[in-house]
Amino acid sequence: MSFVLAAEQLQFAEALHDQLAAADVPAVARQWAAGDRKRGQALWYSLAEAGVAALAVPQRWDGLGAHPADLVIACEELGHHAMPGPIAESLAAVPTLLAVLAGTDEPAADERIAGWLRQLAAGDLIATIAWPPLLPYAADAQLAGLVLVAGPDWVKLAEPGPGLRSVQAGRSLSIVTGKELLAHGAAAAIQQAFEFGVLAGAAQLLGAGRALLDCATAHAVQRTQFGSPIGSFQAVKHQLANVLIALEFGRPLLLAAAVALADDPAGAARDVSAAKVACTDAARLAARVALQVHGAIGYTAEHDLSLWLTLVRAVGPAWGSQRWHRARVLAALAGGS
Amino acid sequence: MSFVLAAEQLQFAEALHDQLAAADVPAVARQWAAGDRKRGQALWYSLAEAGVAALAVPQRWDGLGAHPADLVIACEELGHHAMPGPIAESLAAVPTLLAVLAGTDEPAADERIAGWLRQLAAGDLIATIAWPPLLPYAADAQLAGLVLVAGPDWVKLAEPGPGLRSVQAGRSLSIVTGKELLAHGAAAAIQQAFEFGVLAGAAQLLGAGRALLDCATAHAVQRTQFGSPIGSFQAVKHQLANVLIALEFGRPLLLAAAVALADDPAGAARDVSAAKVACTDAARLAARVALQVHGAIGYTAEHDLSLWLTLVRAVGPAWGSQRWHRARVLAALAGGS
Amino acid sequence: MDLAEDDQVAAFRAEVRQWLAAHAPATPLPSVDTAEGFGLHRAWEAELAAARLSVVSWPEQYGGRGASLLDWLVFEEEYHAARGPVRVGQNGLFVLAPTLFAHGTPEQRSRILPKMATGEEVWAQAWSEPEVGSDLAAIRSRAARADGGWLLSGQKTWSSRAVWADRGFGLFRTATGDRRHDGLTYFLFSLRSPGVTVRPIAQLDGEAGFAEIFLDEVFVPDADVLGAPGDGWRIAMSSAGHERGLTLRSPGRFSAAAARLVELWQRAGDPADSALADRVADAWIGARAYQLRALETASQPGAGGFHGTGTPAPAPGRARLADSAAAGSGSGRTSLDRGVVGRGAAGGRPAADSSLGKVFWSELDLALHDTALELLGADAELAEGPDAGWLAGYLFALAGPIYAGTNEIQRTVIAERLLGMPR
Amino acid sequence: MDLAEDDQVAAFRAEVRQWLAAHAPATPLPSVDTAEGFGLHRAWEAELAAARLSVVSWPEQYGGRGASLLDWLVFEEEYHAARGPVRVGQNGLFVLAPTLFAHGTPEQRSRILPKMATGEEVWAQAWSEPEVGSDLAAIRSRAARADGGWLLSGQKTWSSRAVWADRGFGLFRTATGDRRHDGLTYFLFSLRSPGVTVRPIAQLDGEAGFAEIFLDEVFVPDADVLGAPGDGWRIAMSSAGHERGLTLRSPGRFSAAAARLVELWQRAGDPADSALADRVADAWIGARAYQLRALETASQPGAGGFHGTGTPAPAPGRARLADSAAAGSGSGRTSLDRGVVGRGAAGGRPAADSSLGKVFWSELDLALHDTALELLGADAELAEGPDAGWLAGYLFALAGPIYAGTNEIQRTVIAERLLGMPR
Repeated sequence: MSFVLAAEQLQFAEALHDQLAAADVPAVARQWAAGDRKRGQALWYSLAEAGVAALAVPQRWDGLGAHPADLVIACEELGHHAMPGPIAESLAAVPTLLAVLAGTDEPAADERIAGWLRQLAAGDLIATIAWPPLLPYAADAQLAGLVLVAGPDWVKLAEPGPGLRSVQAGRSLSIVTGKELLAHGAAAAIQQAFEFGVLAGAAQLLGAGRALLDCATAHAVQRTQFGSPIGSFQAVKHQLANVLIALEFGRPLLLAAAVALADDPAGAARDVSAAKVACTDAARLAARVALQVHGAIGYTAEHDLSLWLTLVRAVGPAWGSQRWHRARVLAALAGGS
Repeated sequence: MSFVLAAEQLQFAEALHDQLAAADVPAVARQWAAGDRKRGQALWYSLAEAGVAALAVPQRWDGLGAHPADLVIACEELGHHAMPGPIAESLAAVPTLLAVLAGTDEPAADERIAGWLRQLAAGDLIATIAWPPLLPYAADAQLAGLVLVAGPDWVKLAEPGPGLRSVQAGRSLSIVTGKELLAHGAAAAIQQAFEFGVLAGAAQLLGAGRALLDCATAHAVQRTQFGSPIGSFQAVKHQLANVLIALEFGRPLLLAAAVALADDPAGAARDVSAAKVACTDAARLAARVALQVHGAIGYTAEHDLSLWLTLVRAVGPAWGSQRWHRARVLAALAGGS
Repeated sequence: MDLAEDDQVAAFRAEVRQWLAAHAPATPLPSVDTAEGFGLHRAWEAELAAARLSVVSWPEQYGGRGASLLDWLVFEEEYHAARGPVRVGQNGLFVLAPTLFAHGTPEQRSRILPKMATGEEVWAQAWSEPEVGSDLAAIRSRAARADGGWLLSGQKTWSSRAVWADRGFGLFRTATGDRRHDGLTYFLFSLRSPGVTVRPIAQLDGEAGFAEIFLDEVFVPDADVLGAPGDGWRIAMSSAGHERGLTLRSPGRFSAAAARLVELWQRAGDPADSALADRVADAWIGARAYQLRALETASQPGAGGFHGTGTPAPAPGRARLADSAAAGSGSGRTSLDRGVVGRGAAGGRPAADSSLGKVFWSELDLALHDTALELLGADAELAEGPDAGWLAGYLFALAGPIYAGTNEIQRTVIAERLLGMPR
Repeated sequence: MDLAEDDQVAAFRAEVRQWLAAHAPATPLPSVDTAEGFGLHRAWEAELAAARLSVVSWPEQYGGRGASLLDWLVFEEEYHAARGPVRVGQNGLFVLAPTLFAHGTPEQRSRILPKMATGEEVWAQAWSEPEVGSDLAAIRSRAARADGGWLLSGQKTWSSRAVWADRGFGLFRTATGDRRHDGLTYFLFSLRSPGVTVRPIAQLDGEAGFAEIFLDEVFVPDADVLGAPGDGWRIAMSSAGHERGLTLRSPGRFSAAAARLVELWQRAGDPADSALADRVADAWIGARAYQLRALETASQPGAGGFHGTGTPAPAPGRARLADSAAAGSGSGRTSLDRGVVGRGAAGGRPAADSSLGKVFWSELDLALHDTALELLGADAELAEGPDAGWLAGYLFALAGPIYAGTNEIQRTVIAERLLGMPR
């Protein structure tokens, strides 16, 4: 047993953090939301160069075939910096799905699928997916080069309907219509893709929660009321402490889910759902407290806080409700696992 | 519309409070719990002399036929002073049931029932009741002169099994066995008795919540730590404020339920359940905060706080769970009432 | 004791209901925080006023009906049930007007209130400053004496609807005193005066609901000082209860929202999901409790002379548990001691009582909308479509625990003034 | 990165499981807070010790096995899953022993630890005083110099199991200093010495779990001063983390309770009641999170040298979010700055880190037992019968947010030391 990140993983996280900090993601996200995605797409490419887009792509299709924990690291950091785009879809769910569909034969049974995997790994393709009813909308289908829809055991290419605006500025949701059949008898692949999407979403939320706590602590030290920094008041201290506790105890669940997906994807449902429940709750608490600590300042669209507040509200309900995931945890436990 | 207590009602409450304060109920409750019920029974008689036991008994059987709000006042004050005994049963549910069964004829169809009502009003009889599965146990059957069990539409005299110890010292719970049939076709009477029992229990809980807040505020002013009264710390202030808010907004629901029972017993389910939900939650919050504010001092059986802490834990789950009552509120609303 | 409406109230309710059925917009007006929407909301105020329904609780001479608190509660219930538009003049109606009734001169009332009642003049509040949030006494904006009046300078912020409003009210420093809240004066000023610059601030939902107001030697005549110079703090605090109490957020608002939540649950809820059902029930119970507590207040003898001046003193004695706890005495006899009533510390019972309500309604509003979003599942994040109103309502509710004095401040007020905790 | 057990750990787990299956009492022992129960629990400790299972993490010379933190976690999981008896010596084992390892002399260790390991000597803690709860520096009990030792006088309270224990440990004032926590000295004393009076205090559940200890010139030889005179505060604080961290409440305790809750839900829960199902799931998730975080700690290089000395330093860098937040820098680069680790204020990271765990486990324990009581419905209030253990567990859990430093104190510590909030 070794339940800590390796030195290389810590370095990967740090490098990614530095890269995103240097890129000024909040500014990128604002341009993205205003419809100007040039800087955002450039950042997507440079993240791909750093390997982020290749993590879930097998090595035989020019990917990294990385451990799911690496995907957690990346998605957490992307959430930490409020990176826009269909992250759980394009970095986790779709490559996982396509990787299973592509199979292990060389050349691939379906060269198109292999091609998409190579493009995804290189950052040349952004993909998205819907899986009604659990994932009824495809996120950001307008800017995706590959839009899929999955059913119980089939996968189709899909045509997206008009993008509905999300609470997160710049994010859109589309009902999709299935077109060409890509695969059938693919229930296991679809399930695995879903688990990876949930995991990535949970990691994004934990990262966003960290950012919200960072902002709130910075503000609490600097903001003075009644002659003292507001961080000196117990009411503020205790709320911030509760956020830290929630985040601190969410993280191990996330990493354990990654380990479960690496070692036993079929049995990972319990751990993936537990992570999603805890990270969503932690991120929501962080959002609630961060706004309360900021007061009206945090309620403005001008303040960067709004980027994380709306991200948490957007990604939180996606990939299955809290109720759905809690029920799945309990079903796994009651089933004797 | 007039949604305030009348002057006489305020006087009744005050007189009752004075009487109970003079009687040193905590000491009475401790003797009661130790098996010595002499003082407790004497107090029960003197409360009956003040009219408490006659409130739910119609005037034709020597009762007061009082407004349900008067019952709320009395039960709240009894809870406020941690009065032991089967309060909701003997003061509310059983007299309400018997009053309907006795009917309005003179002489009564069943002279025994009229006799019990007269004895209840005089304080000469303590009664209890079970209504499985919602109210599976009869409380304090060992000291009751009249033990009943109700079914969907019948009422029987009952023989209690051994009394199981409750978390509240001195209180016991018995499974009962139905014996002689007392009434059948009595579904409406049983339902009405149940509503009055729920109302009385909710009032007891609100009163206990008030006492817990009283104790906690007194302690917070007097107890010094880190050189200041602990009541000067925000963490203590804010918890106490939350308790006051919960109690303040529980009380109107309780009185509205009393009004509903007076004006339309058949349609009162929604309001009675709403009151029970809010008062139980408020009392539990009060218990939690009062203990936390007292620290280890409150965790001892020697401190009077324990009387209210255990009362809330005992009466809280009786008369239907929170889930059951919330579902009943929603059913009434969704039914369009 | 009863909850039945008498004939007068029932007739008034029927009148309001019928009028709204005939006049209330069938579809929502454009957002009040847009130029077009602001204009349409102003026109709506005029329409309400023409029916003498814009300020029912005010005396007739100013455009009202002298309605009781109960009538006002009934009006609000009907208004929200009919989904009446946001009251664009609410800062004037619910914060400034009560202050004018209490502290204004007859001339000020006659000059200001009728135009406020018709929406001809819309008022914005100018309380906060960049360094002044909950700590109002830290105000830095100042007023210098000038011939026949004052010159206001400084910066105000978080001023709701100031972008399109006509006039503003707020505190400015006219002298320095021993204590920080000495030397503040309550001014009424035009947002169109020379020297005023208004900068919109986009809210979380992207709309310009806030504004910053920059004042550079803005002239205000003596007639537009409310109360005596230097007395601004006391005047503002005396009406602080209105800003957060019943008049700001009437029970009808939450009763209507709770009823809609029950409808949503029936339509979109999974009947097997008792976790959500419980939350729906709790939201309704909370709205009902808030309504009932208002009816308790409305049943007080003094509630007839409501005049839009906010929450009357709470019911005496037993109807308020705070009296019990304030005495801080275990189960001792003081919990029913009538003498405790009204013996609050500075600020008094009514203001502290409104703090109870403010924490309650703001948390209720958040829980209610959060429940709705949970019910909507994956649709919860949609900012457009048939159910997007719940998201908008949620974002609005998020501000509730912040404005009108944060809930942290309110809890401290409650503990100190109602429970007797030491400062 | 993996969670699979290696052969050594798996073998140890199997040994513990088999031994407990053969030896653990089939039915619960009488309460440890009764004379009979105390004796039986002491005998159980001797039985554990005979199998070298009473103090697995201690060095072999004192009766342990030098087990790693991971082994200890495994032992605790098996112990609680088997419903092993309450550890009657826990105050000695989990609070005093780590302090002896850190600050005791070799003579003290050799003299004290072996008897503690076998249960021959049971230790009670004597921290609190009537006026000293969370504010430990306010201690009034004092020690006066005497020939070859000291004379202790004063009153201690809330001393768990002191009624039947053999020896006690606590702080006494030996000098007055500039600051309140100067001049405190850490003493070990016999509860059988002349001058000691112990008065039982009944707990909420009616049992004498607490005691007051009155000391009237109780002689203690110099050999029973732990650390240097006057250094008691620093010594006590250095092991405060043990009192509330992993060693006090191991993950195995909550994993076992959560598993039993799931069983109760399957047996007694209404499958349609998703509200309760959610709470059951949350309890399990919480227990799992507490367990996983301990495994994170156990995976640190330093965790091999555990020796029962409490929680090792938390994982460096990224594995602890606190490092990010402590830097207080928005999304800036310091959130991954390794330099932050260990740079806490007085008390240091490990102690503050244990505060996170203390708040978490105490709230988890309450929520878990509260859920069980809700599941039991009307049976929840029963103090006897097959499910009464849940009520007892709930009453015990109620104390969790109070002892070992109230959760309010812990949250303040977390905010100040891990998040850098000003005092």
